[in-house]
Amino acid sequence: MEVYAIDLASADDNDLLEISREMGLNISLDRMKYLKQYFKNRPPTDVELEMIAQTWSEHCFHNVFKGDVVTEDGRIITNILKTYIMRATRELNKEWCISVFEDNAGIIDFDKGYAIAAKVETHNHPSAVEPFGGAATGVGGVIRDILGVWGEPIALTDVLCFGLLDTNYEDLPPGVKHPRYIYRGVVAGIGSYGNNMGIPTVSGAIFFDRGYTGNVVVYCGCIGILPRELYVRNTREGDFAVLAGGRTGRDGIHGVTFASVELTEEAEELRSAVQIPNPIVEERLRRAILRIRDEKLASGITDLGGGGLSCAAGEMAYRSGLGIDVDLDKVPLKAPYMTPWEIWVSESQERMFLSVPEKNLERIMEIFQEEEVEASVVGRFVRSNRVRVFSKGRVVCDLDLEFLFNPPKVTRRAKIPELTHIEVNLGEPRDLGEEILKLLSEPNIRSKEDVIRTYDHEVRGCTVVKPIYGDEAGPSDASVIKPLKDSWMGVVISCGINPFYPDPYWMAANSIEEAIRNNTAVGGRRIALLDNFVWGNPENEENMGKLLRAVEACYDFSKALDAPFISGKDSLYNESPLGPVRPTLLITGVGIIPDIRMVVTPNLKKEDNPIYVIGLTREELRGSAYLRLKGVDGGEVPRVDKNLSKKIIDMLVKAIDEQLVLSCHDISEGGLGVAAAEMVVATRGLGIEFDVSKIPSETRRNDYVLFSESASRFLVEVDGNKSRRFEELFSGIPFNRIGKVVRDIGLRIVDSKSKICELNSSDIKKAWRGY
Amino acid sequence: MRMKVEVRLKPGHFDPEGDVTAKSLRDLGFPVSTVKVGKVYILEVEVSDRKEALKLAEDMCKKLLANPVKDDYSIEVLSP
Amino acid sequence: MRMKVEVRLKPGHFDPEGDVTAKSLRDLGFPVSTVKVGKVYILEVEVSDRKEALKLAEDMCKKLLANPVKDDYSIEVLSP
Amino acid sequence: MNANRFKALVLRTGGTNCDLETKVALEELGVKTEIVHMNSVEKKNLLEYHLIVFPGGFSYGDYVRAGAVWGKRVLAKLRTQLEKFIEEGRLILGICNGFQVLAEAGVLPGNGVSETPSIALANNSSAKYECRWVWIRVENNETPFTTAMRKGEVLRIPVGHAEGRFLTGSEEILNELKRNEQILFRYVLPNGDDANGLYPYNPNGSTYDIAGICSKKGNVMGMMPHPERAFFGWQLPEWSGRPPERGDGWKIFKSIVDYLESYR
Ligand SMILES: Nc1ncnc2c1ncn2[C@@H]1O[C@H](COP(=O)(O)OP(=O)(O)O)[C@@H](O)[C@H]1O
Ligand SMILES: [Mg+2]
Repeated sequence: MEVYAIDLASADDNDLLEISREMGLNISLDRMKYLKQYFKNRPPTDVELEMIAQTWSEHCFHNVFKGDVVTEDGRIITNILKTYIMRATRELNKEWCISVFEDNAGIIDFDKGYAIAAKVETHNHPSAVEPFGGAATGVGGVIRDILGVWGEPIALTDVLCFGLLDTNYEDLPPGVKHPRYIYRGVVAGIGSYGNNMGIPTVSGAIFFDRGYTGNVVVYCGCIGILPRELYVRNTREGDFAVLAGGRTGRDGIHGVTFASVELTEEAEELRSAVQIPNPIVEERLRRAILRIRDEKLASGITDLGGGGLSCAAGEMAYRSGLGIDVDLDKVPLKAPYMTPWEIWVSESQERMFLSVPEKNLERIMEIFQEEEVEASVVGRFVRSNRVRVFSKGRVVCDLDLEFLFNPPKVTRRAKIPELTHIEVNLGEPRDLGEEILKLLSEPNIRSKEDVIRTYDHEVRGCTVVKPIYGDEAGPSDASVIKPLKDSWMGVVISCGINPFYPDPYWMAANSIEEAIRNNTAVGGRRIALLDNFVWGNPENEENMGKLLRAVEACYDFSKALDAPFISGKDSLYNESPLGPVRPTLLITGVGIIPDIRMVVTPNLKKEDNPIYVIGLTREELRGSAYLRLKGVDGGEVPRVDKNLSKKIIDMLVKAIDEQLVLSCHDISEGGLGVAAAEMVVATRGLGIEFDVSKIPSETRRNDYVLFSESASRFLVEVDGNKSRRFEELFSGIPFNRIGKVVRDIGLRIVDSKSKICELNSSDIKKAWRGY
Repeated sequence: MRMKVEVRLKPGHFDPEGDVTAKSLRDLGFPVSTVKVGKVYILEVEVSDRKEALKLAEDMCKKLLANPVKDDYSIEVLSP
Repeated sequence: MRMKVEVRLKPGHFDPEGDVTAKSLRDLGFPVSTVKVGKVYILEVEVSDRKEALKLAEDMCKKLLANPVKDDYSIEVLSP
Repeated sequence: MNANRFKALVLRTGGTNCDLETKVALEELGVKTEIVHMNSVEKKNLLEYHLIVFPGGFSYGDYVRAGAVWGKRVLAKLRTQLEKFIEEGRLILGICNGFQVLAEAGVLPGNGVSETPSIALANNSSAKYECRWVWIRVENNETPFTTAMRKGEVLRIPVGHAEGRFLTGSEEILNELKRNEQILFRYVLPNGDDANGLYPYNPNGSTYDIAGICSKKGNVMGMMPHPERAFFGWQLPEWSGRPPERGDGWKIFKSIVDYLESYR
């Protein structure tokens, strides 16, 4: 039997590094030395070392977030996850937060005894190497995170960042695949998995930028629902450990350690680290798991993701205060001749791990059989704090869980980069209408309909506000689903992401506010947030400095905007021969709307209704779509005014509840000019006329007024009979009536009396939709 | 008897899977103009007569492996 | 050059699609013991050298058509 | 009116994923609905039910071909019962993957069951999965599935499939479908005019814009669009102010219930 003892005791530093490299452990020298010390009396087996490597990987343990950060001025911050993100949640102390940062997904209260679970993951490395399989298993994995808290998956989200599709082949270093290849594969992979599972993909975003050529970014999210009382986590001594779902194979070995490796030419060889998707297996698994939930048969559950069986078994035992014995001979395999360590750490997909009280075992196996899911008792929870693994009757791994889950802390240095001020030198264009059309057809702004329609967003019959709105296929700010038959309450799903703002603090602040703004625009409130960081190597002090600034903003704005974080994830070490990934933070917002019949949509409703802009426009164009279009970098990044933002959001919710607001769109990428045009896209036969001089603004250059990306702003159509009440609500807040809904014109913009531009609807639609 | 059945779209039917594969190969830099995709089934059939086996395979194609409206198929005996 | 690539699961690998197909054939009364499913690709490659074409096809398998963890493949030149 | 007397069987198998919303629609109209897995269907007496639904999804992972494996399983397990069921004029509805199943089982477009399919639902000509709301026109309102509509009425219902291009094995089969008035729904332009294959109104390239057909006797129907996703008004893609009470998919389920009422 192929189990090897690894001699650490006599290894010098070079040998230690060589062992780590050779075995693909990706463990640092410091930690190898620590292991050498720990195993001074006996050599560890390969199974043990592999388990340690998985458990201590950045992916599984979040070493950087949980470690120490030392700043240039000597501040030491311990555990930035706790210090910033979790602290905001703790201080906000919402009674509707049921489980946060603990389990596989965050859980918040919903209606009629039900709770909503939410989780967002990244799957960047696998998608770079094997786009279809990488993205598909990203979806599969996050669905299992929801099943792993007993949730029924009801909606999916995906946010994708690619290199430019027209990149020259000559510009690609070896090992980096063409963005078009990656794009096609990733989109197909996401669609395929969600469609096959019958879970609607309702929300997302797509970006294209050079900063993603070497490092594609793939975020996959899942929302689920569960009866509160069925959220069971009560694993006891003597419970059986049941492994169910797909068989274990050689795919996805070293996925988590690979997740922190730079993507170079050799990464090609790493296709084997990417799991192979099979959604049909997960579909059956879902059915079985939900039946087991409803019959209350299991005492605990977790998914198999990073680190495979080794992490699932270890974590479940550890968090239950128990130990576990696992017999690898009981694991159903799909590939021949697997060695014990391969079985133990394989990340083959579509597997779940359950703890089952003896008296329910028979019934559970019966359900698995009825649903055609393979399941096997692979072990038992025991009163010890060790994980013991058997193969062919021999102990091949015997580790103390306390040791395993308390790796030596990592310390990172942070250098906060100064953003140098750059003066913008840009002539004012003559034809602003032209600029609006150009922006509308810009790849990051224009419609993603051709992708969205390849995702089923209607399956389950619960999608109220779809990702593309109405027959005109206009943009939606957020998607709304109605999960319960007997409740009108809806879940509102939105996202915020601003990777182009070069200041990490304000980038994060804007992303948080945008997620909330998008949610509010359709009528969402009581918003919970998820943070997902995609960053370059944190051992680089500037990368770490940027990360620190971003998490600081997370605390500040979560707190100020009264929206707690409930879950998240970080993916660091996104490096390629083209350098680090563009630092990217995705904020997902999960809100509720008490009655889905009250949703507000972006399409214009009635001629002559007044159009208002809420919020203050400043000269904040750095990183804006407009300046990027012009190839200019400079000026100020948008800053979020906490107090103003909070007031505006609260008032807008009030105005929506009083039914004053007939249509609404948040102002973000491309500024007010693009937002107004997008409302026209969503509408048949009506358009907008407005006066730039009426926009509350700190700049008077018309192109800046139209294209600045200042935060906290909305465009709103108000019921003509209720405008007095509306104005009353917003008194004290910068806002103004800037125009009205008109017939037969797309967009007419004037400056006091003189006309600036006039665009007809079909040109606007053609620019944004491509037809 | 071991048999091999190949099922492919009839000529003239477009083959989206083939098209997507061709595009992906081109994106990877391969000089590929078209790709057609089909399925191969390697079947262990429990009869010893070659003729009977061929007939059976033919029948399997008609009843399950191919849809005559859109698919062509070919059958081959691999080994007795 | 027209080439044919066949991609199949490596021996010993679990083949759910083959198993379902076999079961379905047996349901229909066919004496089939096992089925293995694979894919065939008919590729038009724009090179005229046979050797080069074979090398390209090999490369396509490694990069896209086959998954090294589980698939075997075979390559054939159909016509120049 | 009390539809409670009626019982519907919604079948499922691994990969089926539209069974729940189909049940919701039927129950909303008072039909007692059971979802049963193919693995336990043998324990059931089909003749206890008035309606069998094959819902949408990716049965058996679309192995071999969409709908093929399930179609053959149905034949292998239920053939005699099913023939009786159809013979008695009870109703069978196949939606999306369910339509593919009925086609592959040879239950459509014939009268009874045939071993080799004479129609196919092939890959969409767009070469993509298509999730969109389409307009379909009622071509025959004298079947159990269409009585609650006017002939020529245009319905809005979404599709969601990658393989929905309706094909017949021959021109003759198509002509026969026309002659027998077996074509129930055709994709049309928003104003009700023929789509003539125009994408995206005809979302998949179906021959003669066919979206749904019934058997010769009219009691078996298959359609690619999903009526259960257009049942409630709030499911519609666009509404201003309050959503309407119902969507057009409701009319299909209502027709079924009306028919059962009048038939019994
Ligand atoms: N950067 C982060 N921000 C917020 N929450 C985090 C972060 N990293 C991890 N978490 C939370 O910790 C919990 C456990 O995370 P993790 O072990 O990564 O989950 P999983 O293995 O299921 O993906 C999750 O609920 C997640 O929300
Ligand atoms: Mg997990």
